[in-house]
Amino acid sequence: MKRILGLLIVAIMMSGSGAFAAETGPVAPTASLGLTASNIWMMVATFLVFIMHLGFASLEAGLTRSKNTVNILFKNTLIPAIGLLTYAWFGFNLMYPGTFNGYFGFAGFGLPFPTVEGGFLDLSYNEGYTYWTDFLFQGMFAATAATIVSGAVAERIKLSSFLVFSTIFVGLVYPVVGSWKWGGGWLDSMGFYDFAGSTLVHSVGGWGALIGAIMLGARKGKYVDGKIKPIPGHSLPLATIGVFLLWLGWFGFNGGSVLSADPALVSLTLVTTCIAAAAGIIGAMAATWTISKKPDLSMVLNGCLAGLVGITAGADQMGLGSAFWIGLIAGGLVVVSVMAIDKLRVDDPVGAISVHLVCGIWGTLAVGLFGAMAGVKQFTTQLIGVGAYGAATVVAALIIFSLVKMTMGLRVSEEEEFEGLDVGEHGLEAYHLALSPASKDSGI
Amino acid sequence: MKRILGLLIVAIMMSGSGAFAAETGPVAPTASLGLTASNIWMMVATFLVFIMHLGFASLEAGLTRSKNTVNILFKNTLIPAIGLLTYAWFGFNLMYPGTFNGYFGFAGFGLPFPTVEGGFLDLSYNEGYTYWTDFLFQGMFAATAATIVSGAVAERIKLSSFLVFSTIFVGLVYPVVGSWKWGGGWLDSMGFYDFAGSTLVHSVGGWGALIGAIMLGARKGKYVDGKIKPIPGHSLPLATIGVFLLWLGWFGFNGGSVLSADPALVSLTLVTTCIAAAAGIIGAMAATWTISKKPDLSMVLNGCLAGLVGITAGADQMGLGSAFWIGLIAGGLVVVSVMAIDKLRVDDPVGAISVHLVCGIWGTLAVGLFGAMAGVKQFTTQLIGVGAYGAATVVAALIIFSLVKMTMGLRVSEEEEFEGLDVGEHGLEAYHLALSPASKDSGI
Amino acid sequence: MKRILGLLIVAIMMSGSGAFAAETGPVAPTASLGLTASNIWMMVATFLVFIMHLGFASLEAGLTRSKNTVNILFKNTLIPAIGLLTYAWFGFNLMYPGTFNGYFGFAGFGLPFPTVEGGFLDLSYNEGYTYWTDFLFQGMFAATAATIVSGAVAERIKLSSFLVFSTIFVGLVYPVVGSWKWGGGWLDSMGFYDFAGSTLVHSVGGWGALIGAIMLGARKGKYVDGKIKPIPGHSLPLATIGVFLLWLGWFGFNGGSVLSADPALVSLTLVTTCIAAAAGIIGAMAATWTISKKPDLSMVLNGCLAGLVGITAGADQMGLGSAFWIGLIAGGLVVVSVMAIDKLRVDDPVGAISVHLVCGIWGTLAVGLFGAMAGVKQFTTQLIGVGAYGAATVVAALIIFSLVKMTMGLRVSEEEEFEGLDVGEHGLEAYHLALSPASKDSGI
Amino acid sequence: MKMVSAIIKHFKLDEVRDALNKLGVQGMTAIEVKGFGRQKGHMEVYRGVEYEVKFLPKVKLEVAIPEEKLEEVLKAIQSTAKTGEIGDGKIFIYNLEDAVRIRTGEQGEGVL
Amino acid sequence: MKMVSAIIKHFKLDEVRDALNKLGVQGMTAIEVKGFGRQKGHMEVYRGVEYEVKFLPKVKLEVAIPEEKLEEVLKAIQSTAKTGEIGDGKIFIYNLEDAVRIRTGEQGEGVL
Amino acid sequence: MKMVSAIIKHFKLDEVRDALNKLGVQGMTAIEVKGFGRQKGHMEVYRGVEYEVKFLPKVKLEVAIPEEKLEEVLKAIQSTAKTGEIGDGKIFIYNLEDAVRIRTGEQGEGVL
Ligand SMILES: Nc1ncnc2c1ncn2[C@@H]1O[C@H](COP(=O)(O)OP(=O)(O)O)[C@@H](O)[C@H]1O
Ligand SMILES: Nc1ncnc2c1ncn2[C@@H]1O[C@H](COP(=O)(O)OP(=O)(O)O)[C@@H](O)[C@H]1O
Ligand SMILES: Nc1ncnc2c1ncn2[C@@H]1O[C@H](COP(=O)(O)OP(=O)(O)O)[C@@H](O)[C@H]1O
Repeated sequence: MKRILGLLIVAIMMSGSGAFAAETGPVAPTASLGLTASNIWMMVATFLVFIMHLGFASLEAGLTRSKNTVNILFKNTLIPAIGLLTYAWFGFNLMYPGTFNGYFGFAGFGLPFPTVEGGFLDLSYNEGYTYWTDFLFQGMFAATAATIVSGAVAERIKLSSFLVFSTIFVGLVYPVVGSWKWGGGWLDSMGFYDFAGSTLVHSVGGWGALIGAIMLGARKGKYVDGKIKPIPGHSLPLATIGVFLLWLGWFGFNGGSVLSADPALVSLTLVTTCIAAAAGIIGAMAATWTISKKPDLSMVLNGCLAGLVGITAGADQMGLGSAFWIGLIAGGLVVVSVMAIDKLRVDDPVGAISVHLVCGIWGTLAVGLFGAMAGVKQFTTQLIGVGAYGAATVVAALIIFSLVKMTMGLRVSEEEEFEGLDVGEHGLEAYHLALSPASKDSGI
Repeated sequence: MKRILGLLIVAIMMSGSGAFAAETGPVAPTASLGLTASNIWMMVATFLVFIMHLGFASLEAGLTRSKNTVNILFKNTLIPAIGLLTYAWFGFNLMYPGTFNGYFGFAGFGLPFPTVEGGFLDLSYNEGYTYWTDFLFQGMFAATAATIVSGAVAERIKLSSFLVFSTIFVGLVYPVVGSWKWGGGWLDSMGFYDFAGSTLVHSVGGWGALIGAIMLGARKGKYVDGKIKPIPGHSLPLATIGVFLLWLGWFGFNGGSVLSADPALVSLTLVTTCIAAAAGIIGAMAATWTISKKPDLSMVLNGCLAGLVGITAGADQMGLGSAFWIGLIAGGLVVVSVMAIDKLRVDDPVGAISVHLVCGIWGTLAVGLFGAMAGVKQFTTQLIGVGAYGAATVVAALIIFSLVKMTMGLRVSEEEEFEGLDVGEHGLEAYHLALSPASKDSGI
Repeated sequence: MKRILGLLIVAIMMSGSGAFAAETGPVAPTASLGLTASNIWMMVATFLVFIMHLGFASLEAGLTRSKNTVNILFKNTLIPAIGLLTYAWFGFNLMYPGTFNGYFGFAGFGLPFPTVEGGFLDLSYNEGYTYWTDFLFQGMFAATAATIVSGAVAERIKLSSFLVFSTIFVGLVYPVVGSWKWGGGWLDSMGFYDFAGSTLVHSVGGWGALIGAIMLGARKGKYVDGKIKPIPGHSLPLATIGVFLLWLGWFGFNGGSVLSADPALVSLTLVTTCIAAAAGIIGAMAATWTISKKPDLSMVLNGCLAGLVGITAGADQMGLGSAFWIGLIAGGLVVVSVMAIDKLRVDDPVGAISVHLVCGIWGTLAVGLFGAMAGVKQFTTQLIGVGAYGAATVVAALIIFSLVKMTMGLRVSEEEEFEGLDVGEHGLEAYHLALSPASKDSGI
Repeated sequence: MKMVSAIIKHFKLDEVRDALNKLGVQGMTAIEVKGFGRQKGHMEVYRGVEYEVKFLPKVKLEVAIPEEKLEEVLKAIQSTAKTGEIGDGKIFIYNLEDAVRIRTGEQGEGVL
Repeated sequence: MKMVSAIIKHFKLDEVRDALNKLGVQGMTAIEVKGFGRQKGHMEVYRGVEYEVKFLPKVKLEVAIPEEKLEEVLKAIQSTAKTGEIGDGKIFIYNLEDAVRIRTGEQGEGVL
Repeated sequence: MKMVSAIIKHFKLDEVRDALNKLGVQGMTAIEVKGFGRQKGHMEVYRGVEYEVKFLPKVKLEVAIPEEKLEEVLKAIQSTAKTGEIGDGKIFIYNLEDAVRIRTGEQGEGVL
């Protein structure tokens, strides 16, 4: 690990000025009011997407065991760092290469230091945001794809292996396949629609999660003698904080994807997003209450996210009715999917595959079924997009995980798994709580 | 419960397109800069009000026992979902019915799909926000009223009964009484003033909380042999997170209630809000330190909220001095009130009645005592408003709670209460923490 | 304590209207679009700086023992209250006295009630924000300086002594030394540069932290028989939440320091801020992994903050490459510094001195080494600034702490320290968790 | 000397302690435990999978007493901790060979 | 009557419990403990300082049984809790003078 | 064999453990408990209501030893755990009938 890290750092050093390019100091204020307003909106959206990383960290930590909590928090702290740095170094220029062949393009290492004269920071770059805002908003997005994988492989993957996988996944895979649509590539030309990333972010992350979970195998003790043994998460308050922060973040994730502060479009997007989240909660509650006889909070939390992932592809194309149905179905779907994936003996501690992959696909297809773009032709195109992203990401994830497995190994030792990754990988425990007065009505 | 849920869902289905209305796809960008800027502000305010739901969830969970934590988180996750959906379906049109008799009006089920041509999404709807932003901001508000009740009835109310109560309370009671003032009804005509809802939101929620707490009776073990036995909350860090998030949310709650981004008015409102919160903290600290000899964190947290609730009715009418006094008095008041309500054997685990009802009334009356509107006439009008909302909400809450009690029962069994609602209602526990190294200086 | 509190309150009362000045009721809407937009941005920045207080509360509580958690949360709740009220009463007018001798000036007690006619609330005050927004943004800043001290003196300082110290430190010391640069004083004239407060906020807080930690001495059990005994924090999830919230807050801390919504400048600032935070994480990870063989999450969290503190002085003067190097070095520096300070037997439970003082100095000097202002002359000026702030703050902190020590005592009794300040100072414990099912794979 | 170890329900702890105090018992130690006996645990559901939580939370109360108090102590615990339902708990009695008060170093029955 | 107190690894608890249930043992009590024996703890690092965590988490299982079951109970615990590595734990056997079922007040072996 | 069960203050644990190690004691088990004796708890306040927290946190240290070590072990614990103030704790001594090492199945004094 250290060697790889070293290489990374040296590489960054060598590309020094090259990587991050010429600096000419601060720029003079520019003054277009429309740009100013829209840019404020895009910055706010960026903050909201940023806070999703805390959302993921909290959710994943909450739904896993306390002996692996430091490890999860560590990974989720590293991911935005890795995501932003690789995106600055090459990811942004892979994803938005300018005119290219539609499949792969690269605008070179490092970001230019944009100048007003160069037209990067005023209206000539864009009416909605400056070059820097563009980069930061997109960079925050990029990092979320890797975070999704983190949850599914939790409690058993080696820290260094995960960091290497994530660096490649977020640095190369995500931007290249992303360029096919958002970079103006072949799927964009074909009419594929994915407003804010049901497929480009969530399914891509979800496919990585699926491959990771399969290649790692289940956590010890999860499937014993043919029976599924639940491994409850260690803190549902933490998980709940995570989901509320993710919903909050989605205001920026979807609302920012309008790429301007256009009042009508942004506010519509926010409303469909919230209606779908609310419907996802209701859908999951109905499903879990019916199936399990008791309403499972962890499922309802997944249901909220399911609704959000579901609406993401078409958040700007739906009315309230459509948003409601998309969310409600996503909420039900996620419950069934979590149970089905468990039956298939794929161990996904936090439900990442169900939330991001299954509902990501559902949301992408829903663009062809509901709202303004509904139609057979669009549905077919959506199917093609789903398939193309699935194929590409699965292949990429298989290759990266296999290489990592061969060179550094993927999984911690059985002993470390029992003892917990916190002690094994970090030599540090997450909690040091003295036994305190009980909360079972006793006077102790 | 399931039956009721079923009915709800079927009802929504039937009113399908009717409910959420015609969809004509995304709208073309509109372009008024003033609207764009103000709409950004109102969207930000909406996010802030949204995050109050996480604030309430954290605060209520933190101040109750860990055996009921899942239940509280569940309720607080459901409330925004129920709130938004009922508000979309009929609440918004009950609260803002257009021209009406001043007491009750209804603009029909479902929201129209507004169009630019129809004048909903540009300046002809409003200078401050679009139709969608309006709905979402108001919808987030609506849900907070139900959340207030949740805290006071915690640790003993049946989940299904609470969900039915909340649905009716937030779907019908809140919008109808709300229309009397914000919908332009009879109290508005009379000159009653409630800027952001000391009465319309907080007292309304607080009255519901009072009736609920009385009808349910105290938690087992709270009042034993004529003595008050404290039942400490299980996590003060969680409670503190909750209060900071609520203060954060209040920037949107009060700041957004300006209904535009007018720099002078919004920034004054934010300053009075913060000064009152700060003074509430000081007031509660002084009171608890004096009365109990030790400064109680849970009281100081309540004091912060007390200051915020207190300033809410007149946040745009006060100078800094007035804001300070309103907050300071609210902070002292909440401490005295918590103790007094406990002496009356009304068991309110989180202090919701003291914070929202008592300080809501205080804040509403303070409009007649401090600031720009101070005067005998205004004070009288404020009193009438307080009385009208009190009477109406008490009657409504009594009816709903009684009906629920008769049909489904209100309270869990004694056994379930001992064991905890988490296991009883959800079959799930909030924490799975191994005993970990102590934090009492020992080497274990 | 009570007496001091009483005095404070009486004093505030006496200065009643004087303190908070004339009130003339709400002001009429003003209508400059540029001001409206910029003011929205500054308000958002204010919210973000506000949420840093929750970040500090969480981080400090997480990195200390659970027997002192209530105490830490209490202090961190009081600090913004004290900060805002003293700033309103005199701090703001000390820091921005208008034309003055460059060393000390005072514009009088209390804030005027600004009017549009007076030119406070429209473009004649400022193009970027109203008078109120200005006050609130600056007030939120002020309070952070005291919070920094809180972490370093945690787990042993008397509550009342800390509150008195903080009131004076944030009310007098911070604004007076702040006026030397941001108030247009002598260091400003000299060309000293500190964009958002690496020195003015972080080093000032850090010097206070250093003096406090030295004067208090180490926690019992920290240095025993010549050996350092680690005292692990009680909740790393809480600490992680804290750091993410602080990063979030820094968007406002640095982004708001542009003092307008200028798209180019603000977005550049946000990007350098994020790149430095990311690089700080990587730098700390590399350092801790190399030195300790295991990657320590608490160090990586400190590394993120180190990067943020480091970039703060020159966030608007750097390109991406410079931001990266400043952050990376800060991340490494903080790890080394934490270990060195521990070797010097200065007990800083949360690493506040390393993060805020050491990296604050580093960031201030970096303005002379990197970016647009780099140069020997600037570097010398930066050194002078660092020295001046160091000397002034050290002297001030020494005087205040000594006076407090002589009059009220600084440190709790040994017994109270063992038992915990929560029980000792507050009579309240932070957690009441029943022993719950283990998370070590067992069926209990 | 005897060591009486009683496994009881949490909410009975206060009552039992008061009853023992009345008998002149001056000290005791409580420990959070999980157990089962005739009372068999309950089902929980997590993510669609039902499973049995076999161990239920109880408090174990340890009281060292002089032999002559044994009878009345047992009776006091049994009658106050009883609700009449399964899960009420059990009392175990051990022989205690000696006891030391750490503060003074005294030994024997006098330290209890 | 005997009280068997076994200190075992967490993840062995289920197996041990099942084995005991098969022998007709109808109740037991589990307690989270920390301990060390031949197994010596491990090093952790916090903020650059290495230190030894001496006590490792274990479960202590207390089972009251009639004397005649002692042999088979010991065997059952020993064989199921064993992994063969140090840290597997220890079993301690005490004499139990009496036992009371709180619900009914019954005493003696019958209550186990 | 004897089982020595010492209830001590948390911050004394390290010292006591070291003292016992020096005597050749090779294993022990620690349990977090709450208790009271002559030391009576303290008052806390919550939301304006004062109440007594009766049980204070302590550590219970269980050490199984061969009989011949009993005297010196008691002495070692008593002298290191002592601060001289009430609340220092108590030591209880039980007879231990047997001990088993799970890893090997060995029995008797040799396993301690
Ligand atoms: N044989 C036993 N050995 C150890 N502890 C036991 C035994 N039987 C019961 N217990 C403890 O006593 C508690 C109460 O047992 P319970 O099933 O309620 O007994 P009863 O059948 O008398 O109602 C259990 O939770 C367990 O902790
Ligand atoms: N002498 C002892 N007294 C009390 N408990 C002991 C003793 N020896 C071991 N233990 C307990 O047994 C556990 C297992 O000990 P371990 O070192 O694994 O034994 P072994 O040497 O047989 O592998 C320890 O963690 C401790 O809790
Ligand atoms: N009779 C007893 N039975 C069980 N445990 C006891 C008894 N007396 C004291 N203890 C335990 O010993 C601890 C220390 O008691 P303490 O009051 O400090 O004793 P002392 O009077 O010797 O100072 C108590 O907290 C309790 O856990």
